[in-house]
Amino acid sequence: MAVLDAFYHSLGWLWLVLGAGFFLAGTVALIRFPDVYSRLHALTKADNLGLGLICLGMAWELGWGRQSLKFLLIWLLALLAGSVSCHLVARFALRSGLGPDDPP
Amino acid sequence: MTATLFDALLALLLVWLGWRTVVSTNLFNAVVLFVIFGLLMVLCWARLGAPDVALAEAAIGAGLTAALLLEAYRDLTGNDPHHVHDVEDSPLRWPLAALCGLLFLGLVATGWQLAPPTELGETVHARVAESGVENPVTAVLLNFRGYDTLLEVAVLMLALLGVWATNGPHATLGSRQTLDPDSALIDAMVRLLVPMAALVCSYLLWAGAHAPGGAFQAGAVLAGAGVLLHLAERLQPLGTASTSSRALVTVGLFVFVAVACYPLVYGGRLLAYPDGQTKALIFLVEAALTVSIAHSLTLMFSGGRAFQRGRR
Amino acid sequence: MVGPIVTPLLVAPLCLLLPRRGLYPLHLTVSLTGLLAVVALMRAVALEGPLRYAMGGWGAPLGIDLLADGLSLMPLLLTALVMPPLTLYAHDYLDEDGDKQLNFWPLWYLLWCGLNASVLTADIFNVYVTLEVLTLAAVPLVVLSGGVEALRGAIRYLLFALLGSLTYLLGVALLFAAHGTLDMAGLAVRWAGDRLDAVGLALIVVGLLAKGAIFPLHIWLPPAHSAAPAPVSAALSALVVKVAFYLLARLWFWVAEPAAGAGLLLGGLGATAVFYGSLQALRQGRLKLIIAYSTVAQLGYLLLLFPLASGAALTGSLLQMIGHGLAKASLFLAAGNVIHVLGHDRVRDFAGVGRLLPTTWMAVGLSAISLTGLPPSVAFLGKWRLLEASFQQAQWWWVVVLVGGGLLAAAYLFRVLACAFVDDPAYPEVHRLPWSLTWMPLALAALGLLMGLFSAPLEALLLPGSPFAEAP
Amino acid sequence: MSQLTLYGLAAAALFALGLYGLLAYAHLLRKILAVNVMGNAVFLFLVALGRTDPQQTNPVPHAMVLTGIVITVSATAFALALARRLHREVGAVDLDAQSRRGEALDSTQTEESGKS
Repeated sequence: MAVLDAFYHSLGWLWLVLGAGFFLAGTVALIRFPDVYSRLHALTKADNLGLGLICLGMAWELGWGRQSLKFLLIWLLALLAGSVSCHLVARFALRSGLGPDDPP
Repeated sequence: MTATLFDALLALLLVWLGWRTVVSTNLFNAVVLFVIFGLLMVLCWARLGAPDVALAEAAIGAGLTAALLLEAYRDLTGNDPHHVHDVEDSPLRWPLAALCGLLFLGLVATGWQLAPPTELGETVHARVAESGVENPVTAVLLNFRGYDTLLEVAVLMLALLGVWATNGPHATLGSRQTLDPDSALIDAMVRLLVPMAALVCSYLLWAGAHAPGGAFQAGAVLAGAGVLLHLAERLQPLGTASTSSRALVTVGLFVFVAVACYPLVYGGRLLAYPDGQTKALIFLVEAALTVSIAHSLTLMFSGGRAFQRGRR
Repeated sequence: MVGPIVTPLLVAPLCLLLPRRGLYPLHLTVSLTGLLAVVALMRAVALEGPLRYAMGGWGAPLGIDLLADGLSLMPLLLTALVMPPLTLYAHDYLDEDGDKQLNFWPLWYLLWCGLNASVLTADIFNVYVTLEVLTLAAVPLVVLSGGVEALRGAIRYLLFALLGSLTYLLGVALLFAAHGTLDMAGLAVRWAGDRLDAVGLALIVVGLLAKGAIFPLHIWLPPAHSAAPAPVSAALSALVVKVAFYLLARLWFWVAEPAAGAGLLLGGLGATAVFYGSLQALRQGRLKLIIAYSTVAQLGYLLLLFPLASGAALTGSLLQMIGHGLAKASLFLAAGNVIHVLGHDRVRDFAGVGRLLPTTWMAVGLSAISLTGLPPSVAFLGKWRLLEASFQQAQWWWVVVLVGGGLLAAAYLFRVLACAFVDDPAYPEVHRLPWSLTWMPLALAALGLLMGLFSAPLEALLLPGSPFAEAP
Repeated sequence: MSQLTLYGLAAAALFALGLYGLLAYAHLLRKILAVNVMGNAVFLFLVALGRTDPQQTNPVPHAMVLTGIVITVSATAFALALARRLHREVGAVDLDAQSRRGEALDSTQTEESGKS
């Protein structure tokens, strides 16, 4: 049984590391990409996925229960907020005549 | 060991953010850095074992103050967000910096070997049972030191009266270039978030007695929903401060003062809740406080103009 | 004991809802209950000595206590005497703009509640909350008059007040870190006088100096007090800045045992305030600015209490506080009358005003007597006690400050009074003002003189609870 | 290096920074930001004091800080309303004496943003 637990925990750690990796990718993208739209694109996608993985990793450690459901709720709310704000920023940028690749 | 490392990192990050907020040349950066500073503060309170304060800081400090600051930033820089505001600081910069550095060294020199005082903490924990609520912070806030909270609610009302005094209950603010109201996404978000905020608010209100939560946190969450509704044009701002909105603002203070004076009727002391009904009375006071806090904070965000339902 | 705090607190939300016409009986009830409560409290303290009221029945370290003793009764009495005439004056002075009225009365009553609460509390964190109530009630009142100058003055006032209260709060945090209790009596017992206490006290003193607009940190007072409407600037100058002095005296003598040199420093600040304020008042063109700078000067006298730490000095500074409060309130109301009638307050063009507003100028004369410290007034008694104390302590240089300040005060006030004797055909007949506008300034100034004659019971009240109880 | 010393140091540094920000800069929004930083610094010190031992924390500083946060947000909201009113009336964003008319400021802004 101990092996299964060890494997179980290491899987948990794997999610956390992957999540952190996606956050790192998102931040690097934020710095590297030239214009608003690609930055928005990278930021929203990478961070949402990263957050999802971290929430999964945390819930993984706690097993089924109320806490894990709360983590799921956190992720869904963050998804909602992230996507709506991304949509608004993009629309505002488009409205104020920002072309695809001129700097913000 | 890793805990102190994390604390050291967090403290260092806080100081760096504070420094950048104060000295950054671009004003918009300063405001955004301050919002991040507020969010890190929430993490700091949680780290220091203060869930109530973390909740309040998240809802009020990081949430509402950020909304107020961004709104003020847009007003003060003439409505074009790309405006780079160069900073012209005062000539006597260096003597002031030296003075503040001296103050910092003085504070560090005095407070170096401080040990946290434990005696008052024990007395509070020992007597929480008599206070009628289990959560020690709510017990201190509404029962042991209820007088502080009574005056603090007066301060909140004063701030709103101040905003009315500056803008005048009828004054209309500058041109409001708010969100484009007819986009479907906002409708969906508002229809989902506002009921959830109301749910979280009522949970926080009820949980205040035995777990971290309480009137201020609940009121602030509801105020967040109010701000969202206001930005999304769901609340069509009224011209005059209607009597109903004025009544809503005063209900919290009124109920609290009435409950505080209730024991005076039969010879008790001010704010000494009668033994049997402490928990019920505290909940009544907290409910009234939540309503008037939420209403006051939303009104403060909208520049003091009252609301009624329906689109602009 | 709790009456003076709770009545205005209950009335404030009411004013927000009641129509303007219904407010007059409200003003009378609050004024009367306030006065009666303070008189009853004074009689109780005279009989049984200092009273301690445990809020919520919890007792000192856990809950918050209220303390009523000789020292806290003086500002309480001053508020109970000055606020009712100001309220009646404001009721007629502000009647033209309905919208302004809507906001004025709740702010006014919460200011009243803050004044009473900050003077009675015996808990240093609660002092921070009451100071915030005072600031956030006073600043909107300054803004209400609507001008850009009032707006600028109010913003400067708010920023200074926030700086002051945050420095004060840091001092409170340091003392709490050192001793673990927030109650003044507990702190007095545990006061160790080590470096931590000294820095905590220093921060608290700096915070209160900023709040009380005492010399180096007074920059916000003249623009704010001169731009505010007359009854508001009267309340601010006569009462709100006194609270900071009261708290300074309370923490300095009742709680801490500060080093001897520190008292001299504050005395020096007071002396420079007297001379700087008086010289500035001489230079000003507008009446309200003269009176505002005169406040900065007169606050300097109160600071002489700290180097001369004795019973006589305590009685002297408190009587001077009461005398100055009454005289300053009547002066600002008189200035309000002049602006109400002439539309401006430039002293150069005051020719013939004596004929135009006889009772107002009589009030200016009487309050000038008080401010310069001439015999019948309470302020004279206060200065006399301070002179007595400086002779006893053989610190004769404070005598120079007291007498010199009196002369300078006479200089800038008689410059204003002289206009009454210049006749001007343009204003032949007496101008009719509503009854409260004419008689309130006179009532306040006369009270300042009458109390000089009957101040024996006040002095007897002062000494029992104070640390100087044994010294005469 | 207990938590109290760490966060106490951070609080002292933030207080000094906030004081510097409040005194050194003329722009009103910067001053209000600096006041908030100072307030948060004092609250950080207070809650750090409440951390007696890992299991049990002293709730009194927490209640004090809760009251402080609400007071700070009220004061900030009021100060921002004043600053916006000053900008609307006079177009000035700082307190120096000469009150520049609104148009004068806007003209510099337009040509400034045009240039950048």
